[in-house]
Amino acid sequence: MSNTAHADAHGGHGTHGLAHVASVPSLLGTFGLLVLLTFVTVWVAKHPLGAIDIWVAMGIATVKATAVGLYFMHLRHDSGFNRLVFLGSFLFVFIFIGFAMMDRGQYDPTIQWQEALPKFQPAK
Amino acid sequence: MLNSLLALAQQPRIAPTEGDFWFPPQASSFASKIDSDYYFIYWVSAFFVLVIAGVLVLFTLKYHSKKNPKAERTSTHNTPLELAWSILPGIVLLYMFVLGFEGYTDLRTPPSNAVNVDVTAQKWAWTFTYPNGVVHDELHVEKDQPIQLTLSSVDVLHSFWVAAFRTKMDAVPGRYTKLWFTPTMTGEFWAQCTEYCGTNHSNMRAKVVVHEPGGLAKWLAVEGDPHGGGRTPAQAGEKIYKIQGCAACHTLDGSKLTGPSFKGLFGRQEQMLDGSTITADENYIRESILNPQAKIVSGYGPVSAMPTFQGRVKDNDIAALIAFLRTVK
Amino acid sequence: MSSTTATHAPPQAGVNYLNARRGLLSWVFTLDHKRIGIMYLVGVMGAFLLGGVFALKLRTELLTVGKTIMDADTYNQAFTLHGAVMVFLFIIPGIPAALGNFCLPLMLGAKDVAFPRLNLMSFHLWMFGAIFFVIVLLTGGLDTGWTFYTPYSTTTTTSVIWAVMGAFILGFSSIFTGLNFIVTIHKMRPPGMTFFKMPLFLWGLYATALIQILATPVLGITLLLLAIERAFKLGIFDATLGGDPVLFQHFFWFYSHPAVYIMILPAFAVISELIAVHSRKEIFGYKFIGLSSVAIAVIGFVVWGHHMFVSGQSQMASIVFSFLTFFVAIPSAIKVFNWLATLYKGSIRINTPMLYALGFIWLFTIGGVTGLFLSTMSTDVHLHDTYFVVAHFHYVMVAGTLWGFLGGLHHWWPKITGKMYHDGVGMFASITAFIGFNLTFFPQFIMGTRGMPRRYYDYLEEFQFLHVLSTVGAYVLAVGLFMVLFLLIHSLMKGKKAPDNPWGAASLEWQTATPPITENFHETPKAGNPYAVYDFEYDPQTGDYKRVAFSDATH
Amino acid sequence: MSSTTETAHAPSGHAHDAHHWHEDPEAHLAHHFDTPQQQFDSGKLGIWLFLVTEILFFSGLFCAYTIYRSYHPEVFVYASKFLDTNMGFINTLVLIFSSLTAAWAVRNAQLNQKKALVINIVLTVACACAFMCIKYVEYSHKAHWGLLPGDAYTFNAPGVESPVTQDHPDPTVGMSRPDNIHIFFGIYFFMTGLHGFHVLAGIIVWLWLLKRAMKGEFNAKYFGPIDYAALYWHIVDLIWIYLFPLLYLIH
Repeated sequence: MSNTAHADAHGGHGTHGLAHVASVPSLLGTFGLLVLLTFVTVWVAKHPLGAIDIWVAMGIATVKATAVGLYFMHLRHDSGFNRLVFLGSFLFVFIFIGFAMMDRGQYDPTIQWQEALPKFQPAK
Repeated sequence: MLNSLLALAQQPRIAPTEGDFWFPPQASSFASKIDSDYYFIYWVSAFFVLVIAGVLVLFTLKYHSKKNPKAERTSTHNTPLELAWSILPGIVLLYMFVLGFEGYTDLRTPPSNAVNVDVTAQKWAWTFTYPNGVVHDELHVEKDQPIQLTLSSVDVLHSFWVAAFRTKMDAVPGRYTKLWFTPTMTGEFWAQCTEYCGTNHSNMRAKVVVHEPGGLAKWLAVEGDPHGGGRTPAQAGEKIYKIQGCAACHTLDGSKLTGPSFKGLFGRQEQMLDGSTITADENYIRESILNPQAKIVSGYGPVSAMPTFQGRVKDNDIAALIAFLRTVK
Repeated sequence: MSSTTATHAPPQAGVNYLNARRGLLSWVFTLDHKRIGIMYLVGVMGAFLLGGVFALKLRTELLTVGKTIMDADTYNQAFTLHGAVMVFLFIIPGIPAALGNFCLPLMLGAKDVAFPRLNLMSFHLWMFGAIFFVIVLLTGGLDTGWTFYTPYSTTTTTSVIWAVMGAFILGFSSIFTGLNFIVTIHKMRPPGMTFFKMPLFLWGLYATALIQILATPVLGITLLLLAIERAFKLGIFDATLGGDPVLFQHFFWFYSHPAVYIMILPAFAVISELIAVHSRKEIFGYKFIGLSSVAIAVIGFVVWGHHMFVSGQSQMASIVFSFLTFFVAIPSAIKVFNWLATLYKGSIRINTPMLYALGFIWLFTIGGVTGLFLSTMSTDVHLHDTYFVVAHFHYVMVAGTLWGFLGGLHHWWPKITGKMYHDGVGMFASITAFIGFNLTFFPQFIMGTRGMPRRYYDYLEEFQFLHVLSTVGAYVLAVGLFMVLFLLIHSLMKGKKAPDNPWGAASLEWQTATPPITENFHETPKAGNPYAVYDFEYDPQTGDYKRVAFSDATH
Repeated sequence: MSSTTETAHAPSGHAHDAHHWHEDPEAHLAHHFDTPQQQFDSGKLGIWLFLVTEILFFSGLFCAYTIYRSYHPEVFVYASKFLDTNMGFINTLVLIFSSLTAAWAVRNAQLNQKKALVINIVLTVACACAFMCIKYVEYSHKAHWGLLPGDAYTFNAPGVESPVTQDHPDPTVGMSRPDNIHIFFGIYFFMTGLHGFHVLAGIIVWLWLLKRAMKGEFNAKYFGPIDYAALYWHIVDLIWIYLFPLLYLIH
C-alpha cells in the first residue's frame, strides 16, 4: 500500500494545480466517441444477431463506460488506488449477480404450477 | 413459581428417548451417517477448544505478571508456524466438506422406488395427499419403504423437519421442493415446522407414524378415507375438520382463534363485516369453504386469513363437514 | 512536516474535549470525533438495554411449556424486536462507531476523521433510524423476524414498512462511518506510519469499513424492494405474481453474511490490542493478523448461501457455498493461534479488559467451531433453523462482539473519561456474565440437535428442563451486565483520576493527555512501533507508564 | 439517497473555523487537514467510495433484471416493444452531452475561468431537466396504456378500453402475450425511477454549486466540490449507458 498521504505522487501532473486538467481535445474526443457508440448500439439493435446480442450491447456499453471513466473521470491520471476502488466494485457486483444466477436453474420449471392455483384477490 | 421449579428438578433428567445425549433416535436410513459426521466434527472441535483453553490457563498461570514481572521479548513472527496452523486445519476442514458433500448428495437424491406423497403447508397445518388420493393430516409410512415428499405451500414459507429422520426441506410458495427418507424404526415421531410462519408456528406439527411393512394399506383402508370405515357423515365431517386443518383456526368450544368458533354456528344469524346479517346455512358454509373472502364475519380482518379450499375438498367432504357442524352445539 | 497551525492559542491546563465547550448544542452539533464517539456509546448502550429487555421477556416466556407471561403474537414480536434492535441499533454500529470513532483519529495522531460533518451526519442518521424503530414499537410492533423473509413480511399486518425504512436509514449511517474510516486511514496517517506500522485495531476497522461500503448498499436496495413490494405489490418477491421468495433470501444474505463480519472484525481488532498490551508483549504475527481481517472481509462475500441449504436452493449452489464457507474458518483460526503465541512468555496482568479478552478467545473458539457443523451440508440439514444455530450465533455475537466491546470499553475508559474504575468489581461482573452466558446458551446446543426448532413460542415437553437452565442463565447474564453498567456509572461519578498511560501501551492514543484536548495532540506525534510496550516503564508513584525508549517497527 | 451527502463530504470547511485560515485563504483548508493536496485527495477518495456504494446499490436492480430476464425472456422481449426507443436514444444523447459539460466545468474551475464554469453548469442542469421531461413524457405514455407494475397493470385487461388506435398500433402484433408482463414494468419503473431520482439529486447539487460558482469560490487551489459533483454525474450517466440497451433494445 503506497503511502500517498502527503507526497504529490500523481504522474502527469498539471502545472501547480491539485490534479490533472483535462484538455479540450480529450473532452471533445471522448464526447464524439460516446455519441458514435450510441448510434452503433441502436444500429446493432436494429439488426438482431441472435444470442450474442446481449453480449454485443454490453460490450459497447462497457467501452463507453471505460471512456467516461478514463477521460471524463480522470482515471487515466489518477492515483492507482482510486482505479482499484472503481474496478473492485465491479468484482463484487459480478460476485453478487454470478452466485445468484448460479441458483437460478432451481426455480423455473415449477412456476407454472402456481398459475393453476386461483389467485388470492383481496377484496378490492 | 418456586415449587414448579422444584417439581421440575425431580423429573427424570431428560425425557427418555432411545436417542443418545445429543440426538433423537436414528429412525431413518441416513441418520447414522449424519450422526457420525456430527461426531467427527464434534471431536475435532472438542480437541481444539480444550487445547486452546488449556494453553490459555497454562500461560495465564505460568506467565502471570506477579510470577513473571518482565515479559521476555520473544520473536514476533514465524512464517513456517503460521503456514502450519493454516494448512493443517485447512486439510481437516476440507475433509469435513467431503463428509458434508457425500451426506448431502444422498439426502437430496430420492431412490426410484420411492412412494410420492404430496405435502401442502398452510398457515399452521400440514396436509398429506397419498398416492390413492386420500388426504390426511398425519403422515403414515411403512418401515424400510423409501418415501418422497413433494412439498409446496399456499401462503408463506414453511419447513418440514422430522428430527428423528434428520432431514428438512422448506415448503416454498410458487415451487415444489422435494425431500425423501427411508424409515428404519416403527413408532410415532413429530414433524415440526422450522421456518417462521406466524402466530401458531410453534404448534404447526404433524404426527408421522411408521407402520410395520404392509401396515399402511390396512390403515389407509380404515382411516384413510374419512367417509369409509362405517362412519356417519357427521363423524366423517369431524375427521375432515381435523385433517384439513380447520381445527388450527376454528375451535369447537366457542373460543375465538384466527377464525370464528363452530360452536352452535349452524342455523344461527351471523353479523357480517359489511353490516348485513345472514343465516349460517349450507350455502353460507359451502361458499365460505370455497371462497372465504366472499362473506367475512364482523370482528375479523378486512381480508380473511383463510386460504381457499377450492380443489382440496371434494363435494362429499363438504357435505360431511356440514353434517358435522349441525352436531356442534 | 511540522504542524502549520501555529496560530491558535496554547490550551490552558485542565481544558480537555469534555469541558472545552458546554451545553447540549455543543454536543448535538459537535464535529469532534471524540464527542460523536461518546454520543454513539450512550446510544448503542441504550439500544443494547432495550434489546436485552426483549431478550429477558423471551427467556421468561420460554420458562414453561405453553403460555407463561405472554401469548404467541407478543412472543413473535418480542423475538423479532430483540433481533432487529440488537442487530441494526447495537451490534453493527457498536464497536466501529463508539470505540472506533473515539480511537481511530487518536491512533493516527490526527486532529479528526477526514469528514467531520459526514461523521456527525452518520450519528444523526443513527438517531433518525432509532426513532423509526421507536415508531415501530408504538404502531403495532414487528413480527417478521429480523430477517424480514417474504412472503410473510409482505402479508403480515404489523408495521413492517416503518421497520424497513428504519433499517434503510441505519444502513446509510453505517456506510458513512465506513467511508470516513477508509479515507482517514488512507490519507491522514502520521509521518512514518505505513500500513504495517499502524495498530491492528485500525486494520480491523479498515476491513470492517470495506464490508460496510460494499455490502450495505445491497441491503438498501433489498429493503427498498421489500417496502415497494409490500406497498404496491410489485411482484418481484411474491410467488402469486410470478416473483420468487427465495430471491429475497439471496438479496438479504448477500448483505447479512458480510454484516456478521462487520460485527466480529472490530471485536477481533480490540482483542489484538488487549492481548498485546496486557501481556506486556509485542503482538505475534502482526502481518498475518492484519491481513486475515481483510481476508475474512473479502471471503465473507462469497459464502452467503450456507444460510439457504434447505430453502430450496439448487444443489450446485449449496455445494459451492459450503466449500467456500470452510475458507472463512482459516483466518479466524490464524488470529486465535497468534493471540496465544503473543501470550507466550508474557507478563500477563489479570484485570477487567484482559479477563474479557481471555473469555473472548475461549468462547469465540466454541462459537467458531460450532460454525463448522453448520457449513458441513449433511449436518446442516438437521441443524438448520434449530436452537443449535441460535446458540452458535450467540456464542460468536455475545461472547464475541459484546465481550470485545466490553473489553475495549474497559481498556479505553480511562482515556475516554479520565477516570479509573474499580477493577475488582469489573472482574466480578465479567465472571458473572461469563457464567450466565454459558448457562444460557450451552444448553441450547443440546436442544438444537435434539429437535428444538428456532423462534418457537411453545415446545415439546422434553425440552422443558433445558429451557429452565437457559432462562436462569439469561437472568445471571443480565445481572452481570447490569453490574458493568453500575460500575461504569460509579466510575464516572467517583472514579480516581486516570493517568495518561495506565496500561503502558505504545499506540499513539496513549501518548496524549487523558482525557485528550479537542485537537488531540499539540503537534502531530512521530509514529514508532505501536506494540513496543517494552519502551515503557511503570512508575509506582503516579501509577503511570513513562516512555524510556523509542523503537521503530521491527517487521 | 439524499443529495446532501455529496456536498457534505466535500470538505469545504471555511465558514465556522475561519480563524484556522492561514497563509492560503484561497485553498479553503479545513482545520484538520495539513495541505490542500491532502484535502483534495481525501475528498476524491471519499467521492469514489461513495460512487462504489451507488454502483452496488444499482447492482441489486441489475441482478433482479438478470434473474428475471433469464426466467421469463419472452416477457422482456414482449414488453420492451412498448418502450419508445427514439425517446430513450435522445435521452442518452442528452445525458452524454451533460456529462461533457460537467467534465468541462471541472476544467474551467481548475483554470479559474469563472464565466465558462457558470455556463457549463447551467448547460448541465438544463440537459438534466430535459432528460427528466422526456422521462415524464415516457412515463405518462405508459400510464395511459396501463403498462404499470404489479396490480396496477391493466393493459388490455377486460373492461379497460384498449389504447390500441390508428396512430398507436399494437407493437406486439403477431406475438403471443406471456403471463406476468407486469414484472418487466416493475423492474423498468424501479430502475429508471431510481435513476431519475439520482438525476434530480444531481440537479439540486449542481444548482447549489452554481450559486457558489457565481460567487467565484472555485479556483485552481479549490475546485473539489465541482470535481466531486462531476464524478457523481458521470456515474449517473454511466448507469444510464447500461440501462438504455438493457431496457430499450431487447429482442
